[in-house]
Amino acid sequence: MATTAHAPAVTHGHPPTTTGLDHRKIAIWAFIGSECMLFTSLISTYLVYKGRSVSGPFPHEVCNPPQCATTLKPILNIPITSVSTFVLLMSSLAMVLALAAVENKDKPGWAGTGAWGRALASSKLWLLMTAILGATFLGFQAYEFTSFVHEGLTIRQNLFGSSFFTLTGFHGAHVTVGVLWLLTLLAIDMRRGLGPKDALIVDISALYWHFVDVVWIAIFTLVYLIR
Amino acid sequence: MATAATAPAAAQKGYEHEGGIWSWLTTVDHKRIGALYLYTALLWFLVGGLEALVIRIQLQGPNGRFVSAEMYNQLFTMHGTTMIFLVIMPLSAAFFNLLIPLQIGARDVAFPRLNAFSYWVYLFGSLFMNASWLVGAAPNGGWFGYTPLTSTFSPGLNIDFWVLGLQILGVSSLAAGFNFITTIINMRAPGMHFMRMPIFTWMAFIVQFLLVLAFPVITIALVFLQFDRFFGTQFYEAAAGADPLLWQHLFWIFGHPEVYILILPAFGLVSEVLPTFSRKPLFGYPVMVYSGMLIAFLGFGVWAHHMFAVGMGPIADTLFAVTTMLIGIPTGVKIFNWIFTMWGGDIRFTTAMKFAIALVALFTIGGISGVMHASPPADLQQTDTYFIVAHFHYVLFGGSMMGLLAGLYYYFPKFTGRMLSEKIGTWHFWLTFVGMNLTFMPMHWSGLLGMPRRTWVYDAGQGLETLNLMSSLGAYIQVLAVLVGAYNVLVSMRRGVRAGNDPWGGPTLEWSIPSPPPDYNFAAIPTVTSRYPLWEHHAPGTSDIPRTISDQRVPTAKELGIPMPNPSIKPLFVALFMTLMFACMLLIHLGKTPLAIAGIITCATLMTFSLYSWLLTPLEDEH
Amino acid sequence: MPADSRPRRLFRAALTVALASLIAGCVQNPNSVFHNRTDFNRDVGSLFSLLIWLGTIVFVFTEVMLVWALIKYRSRPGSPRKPEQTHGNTKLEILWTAIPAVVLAIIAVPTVQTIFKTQGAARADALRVEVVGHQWWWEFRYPDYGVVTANELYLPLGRTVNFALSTHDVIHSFWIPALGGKRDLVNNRTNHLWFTPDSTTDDAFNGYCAEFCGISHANMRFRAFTVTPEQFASWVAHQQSSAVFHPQPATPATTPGTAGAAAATAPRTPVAVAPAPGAQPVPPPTAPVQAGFVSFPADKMPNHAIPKTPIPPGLAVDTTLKGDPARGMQLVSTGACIGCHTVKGVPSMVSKVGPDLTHVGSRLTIGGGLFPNDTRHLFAWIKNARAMKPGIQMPTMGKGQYDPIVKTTLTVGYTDQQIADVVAYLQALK
Amino acid sequence: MPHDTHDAHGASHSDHKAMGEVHEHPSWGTYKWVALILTVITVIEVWVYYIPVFVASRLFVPTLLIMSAVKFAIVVMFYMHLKYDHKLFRALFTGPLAIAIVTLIILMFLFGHLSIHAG
Ligand code: HEA
Ligand code: HEA
Ligand code: CUA
Ligand SMILES: [Cu+2]
Repeated sequence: MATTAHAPAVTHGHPPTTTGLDHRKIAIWAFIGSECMLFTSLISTYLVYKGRSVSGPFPHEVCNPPQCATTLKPILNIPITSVSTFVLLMSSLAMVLALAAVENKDKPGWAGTGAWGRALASSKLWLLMTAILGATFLGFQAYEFTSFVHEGLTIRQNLFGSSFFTLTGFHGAHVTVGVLWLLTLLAIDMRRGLGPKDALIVDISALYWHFVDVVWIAIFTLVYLIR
Repeated sequence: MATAATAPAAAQKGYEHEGGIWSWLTTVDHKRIGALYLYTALLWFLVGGLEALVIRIQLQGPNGRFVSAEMYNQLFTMHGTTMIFLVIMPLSAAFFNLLIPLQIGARDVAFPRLNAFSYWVYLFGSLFMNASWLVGAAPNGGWFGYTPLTSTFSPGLNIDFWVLGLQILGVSSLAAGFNFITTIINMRAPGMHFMRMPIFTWMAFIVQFLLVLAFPVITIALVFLQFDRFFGTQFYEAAAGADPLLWQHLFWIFGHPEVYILILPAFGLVSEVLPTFSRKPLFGYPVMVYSGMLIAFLGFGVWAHHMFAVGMGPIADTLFAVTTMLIGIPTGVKIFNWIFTMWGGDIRFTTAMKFAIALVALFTIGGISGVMHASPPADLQQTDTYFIVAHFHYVLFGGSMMGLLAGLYYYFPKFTGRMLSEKIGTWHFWLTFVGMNLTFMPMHWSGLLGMPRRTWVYDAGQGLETLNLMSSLGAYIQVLAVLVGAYNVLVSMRRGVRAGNDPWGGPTLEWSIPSPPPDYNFAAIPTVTSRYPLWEHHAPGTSDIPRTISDQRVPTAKELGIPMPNPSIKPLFVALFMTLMFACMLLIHLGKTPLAIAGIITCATLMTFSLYSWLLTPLEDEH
Repeated sequence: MPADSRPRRLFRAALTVALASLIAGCVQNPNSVFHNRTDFNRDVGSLFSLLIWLGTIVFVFTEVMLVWALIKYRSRPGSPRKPEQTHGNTKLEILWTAIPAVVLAIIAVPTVQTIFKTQGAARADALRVEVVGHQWWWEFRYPDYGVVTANELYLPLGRTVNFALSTHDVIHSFWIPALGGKRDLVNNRTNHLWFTPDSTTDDAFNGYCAEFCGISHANMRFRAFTVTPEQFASWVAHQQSSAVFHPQPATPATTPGTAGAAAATAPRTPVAVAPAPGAQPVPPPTAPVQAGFVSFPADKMPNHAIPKTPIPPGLAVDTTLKGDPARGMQLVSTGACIGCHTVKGVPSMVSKVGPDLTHVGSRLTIGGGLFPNDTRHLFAWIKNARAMKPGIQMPTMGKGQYDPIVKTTLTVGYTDQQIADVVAYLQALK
Repeated sequence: MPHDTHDAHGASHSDHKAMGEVHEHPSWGTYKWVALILTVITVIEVWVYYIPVFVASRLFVPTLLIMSAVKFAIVVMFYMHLKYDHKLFRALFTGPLAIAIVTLIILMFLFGHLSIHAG
């Protein structure tokens, strides 16, 4: 063989990746693509079963006797959910700021020197902020779930209950994982500080976090707003 | 030009894996994981085949009483589930593992420990699913488990095993999917752009996308079923207004891409075997790639052809009929390109080649009957009869299985360093070929003569006796075939002729390195300048490398200064705790809910703990 | 290696012949889907023959090309070690993209036409039949006539029948291969299927459940009888009547086996296929109210429509016992049977769980088309139905019998004599 | 982002040209505008929800869907910086997303939530 003749040197260390990108980032995007199908299945089911429940409570409709034992009001609480949607959107803002802070750790003063500039440059602050906003969202969800249960909507109650709780529950579980992930990053940041060389792992968690956010954007419209 | 650079070419004698059970439990080496997949899947093939054998004994004559109706239902459910999820998919995974890094010139996959995790999940999931036999409650709802039969109307543990088992196995496939997507995108050797990638790797690449996009859908469908069964949700509860077609749609949105998950790896293998033994490059490589993509893409838009009898209405029937028929076009292109790969070649009928040719011949039969199902009015007279059983055994056995067996004979030397016996292989092939056709060909007729599938018995005097007897005889011949094949594997593993780097004169990078390859695969990462790097150096299908074995050692990674990932037991633990977590759910149906909750929490904690400990341990030592 | 190609060639030739003779051969077969006896099956059949012919052509073409390549280009001593390295040929590839496309178009057009034709609305004057699937038997209702029956379907010749299909429990599928189908019975949906038995004579057809529906899916069969419109009218009138047995002094019965025209009009005892030695059909104690055609004549049952399921070994049947239908009626109308069955005219028997028994004596099969309706099988059925058909709700009734579902041996239950009484009563329900 | 793993064999990678570049991420300036737009759209969404006439009109559902799609898109483009990133990621995301959306739409037709009206 041509090359065996001039015995090439052994390739030491890791050969560069083909695309120059990090494996993990490709994997997370593939994962996000896959999650699209997961949430589509859940959302489709919710929509397919919309209006098919044989007994209340219903999302948007009032249910009077004799269809329902007592008069049931529409159960979805739009004002509260609008607030929690806003909270989640803001958590995405916090997340991009956390990533920017990590990426620019080695450029002191990049964000300005005032108090706001220093705040912008604090990755710990924004990681914590993201996690707190995420947790707040979860708090709203916990409140929503308990109040629904009090109003007679459980996961066993009707098709709406089953598909609603499963869909939003799956989303909530994703947020929970995201919060744990952020807290883990925060712990690392506290222990040894996150710098530009860690930007990738923060970027990956950010992609996940934003994806969970866009899923909620879809859910908010398809489940809560559209009647 | 390929840099098939290794230590002196024929030097494999001194190279030995470090042995011992522990090294297998902790391995993160893609070749060893591939071997684990291979042997595990072959074992499950014996089990799935045994189930088929009992089915055939029962159906040998009318009104058979060899097994009970309940047992029969468990048998065909587990036969289908086993063959699809525990045999064909993992056999494909065995080849993905062994071949993808070798074909693209990489030292391992992108995430070696995730790779180990996938295997362990598969192993534990398959054991869990089959543990149902031990408690006498094997799944009995058919391999596509239609609700509400599997929800409201199946109180026992049977379906629980099936639901939970499939959930577990899904995790394995998904994890492997992300891993291989990353590997193929990101670890190709310099110069190997996409249109130079070996065709098997291409098909594997496409399959990974099918996996990661199809599995989430069945995961959700199964979650609903699991919730219905365990937590009293109403997804499939007809009395609550549910539509049982929801399950069918979700299942087949997964299920049809799944059948291409089952066939494309075999197509890929055959596309490697045919050129080598025809001494000619693959005919129309780019078209082969595009047709693979097209098949996969169209495959997401045809699912409801499994539901022509449910009453979807004429518009939906028309839509799905047309998309289904369209798939025949890219598949036909593949068939003809294979034939023209051989056309004008210099064909050597090795065992691998025979199996590959059998795929071309037999898959065509299955494909044509597939097109017959695609016509909804005609399908009304076919669906749920043995005509369908004939179709899918022609594509699954005549297609996937034949292709994988071709791959086995072709790549066994790469796995083990030893050749499978060609003489026994010839017997293996002909017994398989004859037995297979004798089993499944008559099923076309039994179906059209009115034999519904999944029936425990058929009555005498319906004109079905002879046909079923033929099918059963065919199955008995297949038993012989399997025994011969198993004998070949077992004997050759120990005493087979030693294979050099390149026993067949293959064109792609995997043949440039020793068999079995050293743990780092390539001492120097080759630079690729063409689709068939090795054929630039020797005539196709011949090998310049002497078969003789020199005593020279293949140097170890350490000696060469190549960083290797550390072995790790953690993936196994995560897989184990995850499986146990699912298994604990069964306790709920045994009336031990508190115990179940305690078990689930314990296992989840242990799993999370192992996972953190895995993720926080670097893959390799600092260097 | 010429050895490779010869078996393959033979195989191929055999296949071609076999495929070509498919339609011709299959029509001989009782349950073949190629019977041209309804408009539905004719439509499907012409589509099918197109599929088979085109399929055969594609098959032969492809396999001949393959085998030809194998023979012509097999490695021989002296053949080149490096044949010409062609990489592809765009023209050829376009060709074999285009040809299949054309073939598929030829299939697609009639396919779509047939879809819309067979799924269009049925004629307004079609006979309406509601089919309800149960694990594991069929309920047939004729809403226009107020008739409810089970497992046996009567269809007037020449009239379109429009089935409305629904299910009581899980998904089933309605299929009479020789007449048409199949259509699934899906919860919360009503599916439709229609066809016209216009090219057949009075005949009996086998029907099946074609969707896996649980343990006795294989045992969920039925019969369809095509009869003349007059016979149908007579049958309907009879089905509409209440139960024909009333406990009165027995009248002498016609002897069984009266052949010919008499069989169609006279009350009839179903013919046992293989009567146990010494089996004596119990003579029906009363004459039916309805004279004329009340059921498909047993002696016209084609062999393939007569079920041959064996009685499980160990289930002893004593057909020598002479049952008293009056006592039987007492047992039935006060015992466990009332929990599930209806007998029109008997006030205690109104439950809809199991098949309607009002005219059970006039049926030719029992147990979801699984057994012939003769004394021996009916006796065994009453004694231990669960041993005869796995998984069913119909309980084991015979004293000392083992119930395979509850997994106990009954300490109470009917004695053989009581079973004979019940059988006598049921057989009297012509 | 560090890209110390540059392709050493760029010349032979014709299909990977211009990949693996360091991309300028958007900055605080962009981020705050994005956040503002997201907030404004959300407010409009909720607002129209409370206009009964609009809810009853045929425009209600399409309007909400479009607004939600816009939010979706800008989060993906800017916060997930897909607009600035390697085109590979775009393919990895939009391909599956397209399949998912088409599947959802077909399902809506199959279950009668959408239908084709002639004319
Ligand atoms: C390896 C797996 C595999 C593959 C590759 C296929 C391939 C195809 N299948 Fe099959 N199928 C199954 C596995 C597979 N199938 C299984 C397991 C089931 C049953 C599930 C169950 O119910 O349990 C099933 C069931 C099934 C049905 C449902 C039947 C029913 O239940 O009523 C249909 C209906 O359309 C169908 C169609 C097709 C078609 C059109 C193809 C096409 O992709 C085939 C294309 C190939 C060719 C057409 C041959 C080569 C082409 C040429 C030589 C060119 C010229 C050809 C023409 C012009 C026609 N399949
Ligand atoms: C790739 C998939 C695959 C493969 C390879 C096979 C292989 C075989 N299958 Fe199939 N089959 C399916 C996938 C497959 N099958 C599926 C998906 C279904 C549908 C299930 C459902 O309806 O839900 C099905 C259903 C199915 C049926 C229909 C059952 C019914 O509807 O009632 C039948 C009937 O004959 C059958 C037969 C066979 C036979 C005889 C083989 C043979 O080829 C098997 C040959 C192998 C052997 C004979 C093994 C030999 C064993 C030994 C030598 C044992 C020694 C071992 C030990 C001592 C441990 N299969
Ligand atoms: Cu009813 Cu199968
Ligand atoms: Cu399919």
